[in-house]
Amino acid sequence: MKSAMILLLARDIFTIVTVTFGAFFFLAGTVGLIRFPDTLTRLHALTKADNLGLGFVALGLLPWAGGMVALKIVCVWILVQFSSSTASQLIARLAQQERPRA
Amino acid sequence: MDNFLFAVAAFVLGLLILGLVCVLKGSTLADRMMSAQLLGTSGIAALLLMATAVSEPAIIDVALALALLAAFASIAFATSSGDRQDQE
Amino acid sequence: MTVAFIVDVGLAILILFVAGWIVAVRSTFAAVIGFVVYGLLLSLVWVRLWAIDIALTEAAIGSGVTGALLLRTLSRISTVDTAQSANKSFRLIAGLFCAFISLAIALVIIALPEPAPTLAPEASAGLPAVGVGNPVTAVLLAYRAFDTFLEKVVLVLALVGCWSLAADRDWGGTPVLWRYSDPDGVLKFLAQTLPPIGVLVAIYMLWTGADNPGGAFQASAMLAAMWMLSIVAGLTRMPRTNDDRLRLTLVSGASAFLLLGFAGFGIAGSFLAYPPDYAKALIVAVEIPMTIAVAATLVMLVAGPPQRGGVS
Amino acid sequence: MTSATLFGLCGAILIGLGLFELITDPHPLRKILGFNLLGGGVFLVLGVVARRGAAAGYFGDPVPQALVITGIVVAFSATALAVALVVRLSEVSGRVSLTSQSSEQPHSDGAEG
Repeated sequence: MKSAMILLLARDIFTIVTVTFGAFFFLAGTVGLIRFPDTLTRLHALTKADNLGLGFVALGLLPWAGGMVALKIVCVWILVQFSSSTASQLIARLAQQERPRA
Repeated sequence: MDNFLFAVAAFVLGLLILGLVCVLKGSTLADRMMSAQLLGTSGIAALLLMATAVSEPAIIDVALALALLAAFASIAFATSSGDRQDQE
Repeated sequence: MTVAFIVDVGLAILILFVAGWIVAVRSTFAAVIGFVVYGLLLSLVWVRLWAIDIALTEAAIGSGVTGALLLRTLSRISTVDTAQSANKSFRLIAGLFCAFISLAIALVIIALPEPAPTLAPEASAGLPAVGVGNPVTAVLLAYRAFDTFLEKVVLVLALVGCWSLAADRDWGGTPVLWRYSDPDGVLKFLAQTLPPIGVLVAIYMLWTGADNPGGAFQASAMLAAMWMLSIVAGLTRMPRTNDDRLRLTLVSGASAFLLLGFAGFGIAGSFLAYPPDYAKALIVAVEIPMTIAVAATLVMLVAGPPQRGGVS
Repeated sequence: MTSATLFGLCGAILIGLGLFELITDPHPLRKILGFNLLGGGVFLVLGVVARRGAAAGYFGDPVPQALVITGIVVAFSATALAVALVVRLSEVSGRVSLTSQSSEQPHSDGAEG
């Protein structure tokens, strides 16, 4: 009984810590997007929110999800990794083309 | 725990407003696309948080759909903008 | 006041902010980006209203397919505003009129009857006879199947209208999405990895739609997005609009529905009636061709009228 | 105030904003965006009606929900057709505007951006 309580408490603490970490990276990404001087550094800030922000949030939620659902959460994160890295490269190329005009 | 998850969702959505301001200020196409992408990721994170907070696993399917389609949308942005007749 | 309600207030403010921005911003390109964000926020609102089926549809259409349609359009027309914007007094009158409409609807919302009328018990009572667990799917494909059948016809008719806008020399030719040279091959890589996952997710959506939120339309939007991705990356060729196989695919959804409808006379006594024992099997059977047909229709609607290589 | 009422009021304002854009903006593509904004507001109002009808163990009335799904699909079809018309208009006439001013002065339109 007691060990079960400790496990539940540990799960709560784990979720609070990791999800807070994730929220912090979202904050960092947004601040970077607003404050950084040029497009490529802003892109760098953005990818932190994509990778680590969503990653930590997803990680923190995993203990609350049963088998299939946990798998889906991981899938969501992996999909975002795939697409955001591709989109980032396309955006960087666009920024490169845009710069002479700016 | 539910309240904590909702609070984080509210926080991420609050950051969304900041991101939107960035879209507003954004002078270049690339900046606007970056903001749009951040919005997509924040939306997905908010959905995951809400799904856990209200214990409704079907919401994760929405996040899954959004992950695929937001990717498609941002790629559509990036690839179609070079094909435009006028660049404002 | 709960934390959840604060999230709702934040969402409402955000969505009004984005809508106001779409109206106010000068650049049409920025307005289109705003519209995609609007779709994303709406799907969050649908989640908060516990309408997860709608959230899925909105995510698929609002931020995916409509975004692609508007972007494709921007690459075709000049967005430079040649017309003078309407004069001030006209804008003032229009603003007052719209504010009045909003106010009237807001009053109606506040005065909605209590307790609210609902058909949920009836929808729930019929579920065992239909055999599916998701009441929205039951409404779409059993109770009000006629509406859904007509919706498929509307999709095909919109495409016929769209194609008939082609120039004479292009009739029967190939529509064009947009071109991207893809110097790094990044897009090609994504177009090779993402579609298998997308197709899997679409099949899952279709399958789970019988008992959980999801369904045929969401699955077809997913398929459509994946097909467009591989067309833009140059992995698949856009079919010609006079291709018989394409045309058969486009009408197969509505035809399957119609066939099932007439079969209903024989097997259950009236149009679009299902025999109780096979209802679920028939619903899933008609959803499969429908999904493929709608996916093809969506892609062709986004691509617009044929643009080159007509038969003349 | 419940969340449903909140989003209902939000929908009412969206309808007004969309209508305003539809009436006042001369660019047809912007009119189409306005039409879709308006549509989103209408769907939201319907969604609120659905949410208030929660009963029988469901969180909403499935009938209006199904109506909204059909509505979203039909609105997309209408948008696609309208967009095709706009593109055709600009191909044929070389300009994209629907104001009466520009048709009264056929020689001066498209002069400045």
